[in-house]
Amino acid sequence: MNKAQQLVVNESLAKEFGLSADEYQKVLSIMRRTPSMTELGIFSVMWSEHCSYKSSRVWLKNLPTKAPWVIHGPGENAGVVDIGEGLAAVFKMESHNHPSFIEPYQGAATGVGGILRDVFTMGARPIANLNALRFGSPENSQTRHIVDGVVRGIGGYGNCVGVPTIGGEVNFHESYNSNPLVNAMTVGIARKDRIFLSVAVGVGNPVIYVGSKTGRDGIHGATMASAEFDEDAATKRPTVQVGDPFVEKLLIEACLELMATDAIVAIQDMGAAGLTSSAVEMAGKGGVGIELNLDHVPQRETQMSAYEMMLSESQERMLMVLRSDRINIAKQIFEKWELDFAIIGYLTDTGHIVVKHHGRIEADIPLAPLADEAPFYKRSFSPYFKPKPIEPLNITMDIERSLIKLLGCADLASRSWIWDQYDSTIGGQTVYRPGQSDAAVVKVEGTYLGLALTTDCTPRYCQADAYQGAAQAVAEAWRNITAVGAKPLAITDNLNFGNPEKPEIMGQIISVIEGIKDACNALNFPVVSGNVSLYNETCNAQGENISILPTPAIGGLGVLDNVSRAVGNALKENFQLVIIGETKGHIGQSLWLREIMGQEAGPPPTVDLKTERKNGNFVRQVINQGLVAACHDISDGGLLISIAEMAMAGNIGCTLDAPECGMRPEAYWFGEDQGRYIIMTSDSDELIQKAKQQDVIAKLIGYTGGDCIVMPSGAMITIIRMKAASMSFFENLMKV
Amino acid sequence: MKIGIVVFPGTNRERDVVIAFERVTGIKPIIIWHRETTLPSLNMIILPGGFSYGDYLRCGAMAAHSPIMNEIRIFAAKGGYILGICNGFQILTEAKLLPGALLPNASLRFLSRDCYLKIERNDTAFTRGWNKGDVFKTATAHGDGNYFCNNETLKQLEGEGQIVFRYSAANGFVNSKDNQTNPNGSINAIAGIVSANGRICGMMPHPEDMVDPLMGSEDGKPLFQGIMETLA
Amino acid sequence: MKIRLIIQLKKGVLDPQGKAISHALHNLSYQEIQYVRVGRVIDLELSDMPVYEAKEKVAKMARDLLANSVIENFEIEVLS
Amino acid sequence: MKIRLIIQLKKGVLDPQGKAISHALHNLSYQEIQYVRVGRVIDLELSDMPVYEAKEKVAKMARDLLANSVIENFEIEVLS
Ligand SMILES: Nc1ncnc2c1ncn2[C@@H]1O[C@H](COP(=O)(O)OP(=O)(O)O)[C@@H](O)[C@H]1O
Ligand SMILES: [Mg+2]
Repeated sequence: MNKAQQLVVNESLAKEFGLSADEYQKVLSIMRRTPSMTELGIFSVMWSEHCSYKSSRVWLKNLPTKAPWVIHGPGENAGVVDIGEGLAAVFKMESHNHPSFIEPYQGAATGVGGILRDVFTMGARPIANLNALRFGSPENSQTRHIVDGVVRGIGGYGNCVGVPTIGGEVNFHESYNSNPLVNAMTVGIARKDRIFLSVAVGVGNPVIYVGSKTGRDGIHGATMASAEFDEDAATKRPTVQVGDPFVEKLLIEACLELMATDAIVAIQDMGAAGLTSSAVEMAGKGGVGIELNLDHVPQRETQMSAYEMMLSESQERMLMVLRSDRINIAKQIFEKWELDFAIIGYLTDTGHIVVKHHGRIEADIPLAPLADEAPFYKRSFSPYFKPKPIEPLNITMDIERSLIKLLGCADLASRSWIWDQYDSTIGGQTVYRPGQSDAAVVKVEGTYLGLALTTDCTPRYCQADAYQGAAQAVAEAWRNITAVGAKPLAITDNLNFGNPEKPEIMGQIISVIEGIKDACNALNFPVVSGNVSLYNETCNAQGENISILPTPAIGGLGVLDNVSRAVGNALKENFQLVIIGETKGHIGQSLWLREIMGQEAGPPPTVDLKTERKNGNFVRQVINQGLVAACHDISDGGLLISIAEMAMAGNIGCTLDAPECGMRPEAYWFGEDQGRYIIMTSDSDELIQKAKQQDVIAKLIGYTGGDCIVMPSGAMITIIRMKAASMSFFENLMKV
Repeated sequence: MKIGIVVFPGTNRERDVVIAFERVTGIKPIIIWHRETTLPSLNMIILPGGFSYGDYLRCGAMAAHSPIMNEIRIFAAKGGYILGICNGFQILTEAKLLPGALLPNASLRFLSRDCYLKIERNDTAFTRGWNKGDVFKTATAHGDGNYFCNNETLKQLEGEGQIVFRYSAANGFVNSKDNQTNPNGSINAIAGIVSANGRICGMMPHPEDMVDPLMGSEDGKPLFQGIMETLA
Repeated sequence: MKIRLIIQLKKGVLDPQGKAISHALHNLSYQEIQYVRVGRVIDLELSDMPVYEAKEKVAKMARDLLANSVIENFEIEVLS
Repeated sequence: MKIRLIIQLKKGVLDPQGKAISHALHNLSYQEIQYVRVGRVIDLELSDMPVYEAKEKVAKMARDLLANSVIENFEIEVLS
């Protein structure tokens, strides 16, 4: 006998399933009877935060999602933009935070698997992966283990399926100690007239299951992802989902092969809430009904109940609706790829989802109210208090020593320990790999097009000022794409926050969305897909709730019409260095202030979106005119860090001019003013002339050459020394 | 000239090889599915990189037992040219078409990074595009590339000149103890070997991803040029 | 003193390796195979001590480091 | 019928994983560890047959596919 079947469905059970009393009342009024266990399960996952976005939905509506090049915005499995030559880029970012804390390797691996499926579901061949990671403090004893597992998991999955992992970002902060963030992004390419959607139509059409067999994996995973961890999370561990990248690779090839025929009517991966959400969403979108017979579902374990099968989150599974006269084509292809598949149901005209098992009806729910009456909340929120400006500092710090210390700090140190474990060259189209440019660049096979890809967010800015921080994240993504010479097209966003039932967290969410909105509008850089991850907080040993820093990770995509024009960030000998943008010396929330002065204080730098746009458009223009040999934006750590990164990337040094008088040296070298770039050119006169014409601030600041950075004081910092500092962080952290 | 590239479930670098071949030689290889039981007439067979069968059990082990391998053995026995890259190399050793085995990298981590290879011999079909002693840059991307064999085999490989590629520094210096220049810990810094008759070659790194200056290097081109000259 | 630690995936946890191997064995026409499960074995050589103490030590090592309690179980055997 | 196949690296084959584990155990101050060797265990469920036959079958599978004789040895245990 199954335990699940002995339980009595009532309000208190519903509560255990994560449904509030009001929500349960709603269920009763929709069903007009007490729901069965399976029905309750279906409601609870569909109405979970994870699937229904009940806390964020009303605010997400405000995000700009349109531009002439946007083919599909939010609402589909992934966003789709036109990149020219009849092709579309399909992309999305998704979180796998909680599973990655419970089992770092599998959590991260299955995160990659899930986002890959979202992309190839739409008919796109995945061509690049990125990953935005946030870990706990390096001093925390668990951090090393989590970093190790997450990085191995991302590499293990992506490398095996044969998709290059070419970019990402990493931060460390104690607020992520027991709640790391793993946000994975996939980008794929499809013909723009061959995009596949999940709208199921055609009453009588068969519903096909393909991929791994169903087990009791991650049951209640979707609701788990929406519930806070507490001290005994360790004991309540659900069955962990294990990824099988080999089967995923077979699924990709089989699905793409089938998509080249006319057999598929609708297709959807089984992600969170597995069979339930895929079936409900496909039928719901098509306005039809769906009947499933679970007896036919390929099963890995014996005696699974309907409830378990509907809620299982076994990985590497797809659901599709086929034209009934094309089943044989599908069969042949799945057999070739040795994948389990079965016809498990068909579309009906009832508008209900009906689930049968062992000859019994286990669920019968009207689809329209399940979707339309899904709860949403306009939760109360408290306004955000902006931090006070910091007091002027009157201490002089040694610039060279500060540089070395900063280069070795957790947020700036070389990430090569990570990206060395990710296959970044597979596909033979990778133009710029991690560390070689501001945005990774991949060529679109068979064309001259290039895609520029990046993920960005500076959580400490968002913590200090959620609105500014969010705008900054969008601006930095836009800037990184611009810095390689690409035209920024659109973003995907992954909003990671604490508990939305707390007014201050809700305040963060609202301000972040506002900031993203304004930046996207100003930069003409719409949101085409995204994901929200809430309840990222933990109860520490003292019983306090610790929320993560607000972390709206932005994944940006841009296009180059001629990929050979793309520039990297490595210095070469005998060029001039020009800084674009105004240096005011903003020190609040800077890494210099944190690492050298030990303060996390002040407001973050403000983003002047008009200037941002003006400067960026200028930079892109001169890159495309061939005037630029290398370019790097100035972000975390400020001007001198950017130059050091360029020097280390090219193994070439430079000689720098003195700052304008009047500015404190640390503010000049390490201030984090926005909207700035360093350009390496052989004709600074022409470049500066052009800048003047467009009212862009540009100034010659140095010359390249040699094997060290020569400061205006005459002090020399060798590249060898900088590299040693930059490499030391991960070496020490991960030392056995 | 006809080149066949064998695809197993989980193979993932076959497209890279096709692109490289076409780019360098103008010839488009054909793809052969692992369940084929006959081979068309071919001048060369390539086993590309990837994770055949997920690299579960041991890298290359299950692919080495695929139906197509019987045909490949026959092709090899007739003196046919075979090149195995990365997973292809692992498959060739598992199939005992090449001696030795590929163990997990000494660091126990997957390694995706550029490395340098030194040409030990340029009188093979695979290396004639280079001069002996040349050093070229290529990409590695593997978790199990740590070449191992017993002492006898090693003696034979060294004695008979069966080692064609060795990991080295950019200046050609070989030091098998240095984990920077011999990234996976291979015995005697072995990166690629040939069979006794010189016609079967296995190598871990990926010259096929280095044939276009746009991707950072054209250093891999001579491999394909040399093959082309041999087979033409 | 030699102790063997056998680490296996817990019941119900997907074993992609085992699945692929059983598939491969069937293709090699070993039809009698019904089920394959892949795990790790760690042989440890310890300095001499009473058997029960050694077993306890290894169990502790397994919990601390060697096995992943979220998805794996372990067994201990005394070899010599 | 359940058979366990234990596959270990041959003597003389470097075992970086074993080395890393023994290093990590020392760091966790398990000083009594002298030597660690890591291998693979494959549990096979076979249809019923005489024990000697099952053992022979599994030995053949090991030689064919499951172990690599260049680097590995194997042992067979009958579990049930
Ligand atoms: N998790 C990661 N995976 C792959 N590449 C990464 C990862 N984290 C950082 N990188 C790479 O390291 C480089 C520096 O990252 P970052 O400091 O975030 O750049 P920026 O500040 O210019 O946006 C980039 O090339 C980035 O793609
Ligand atoms: Mg960044």
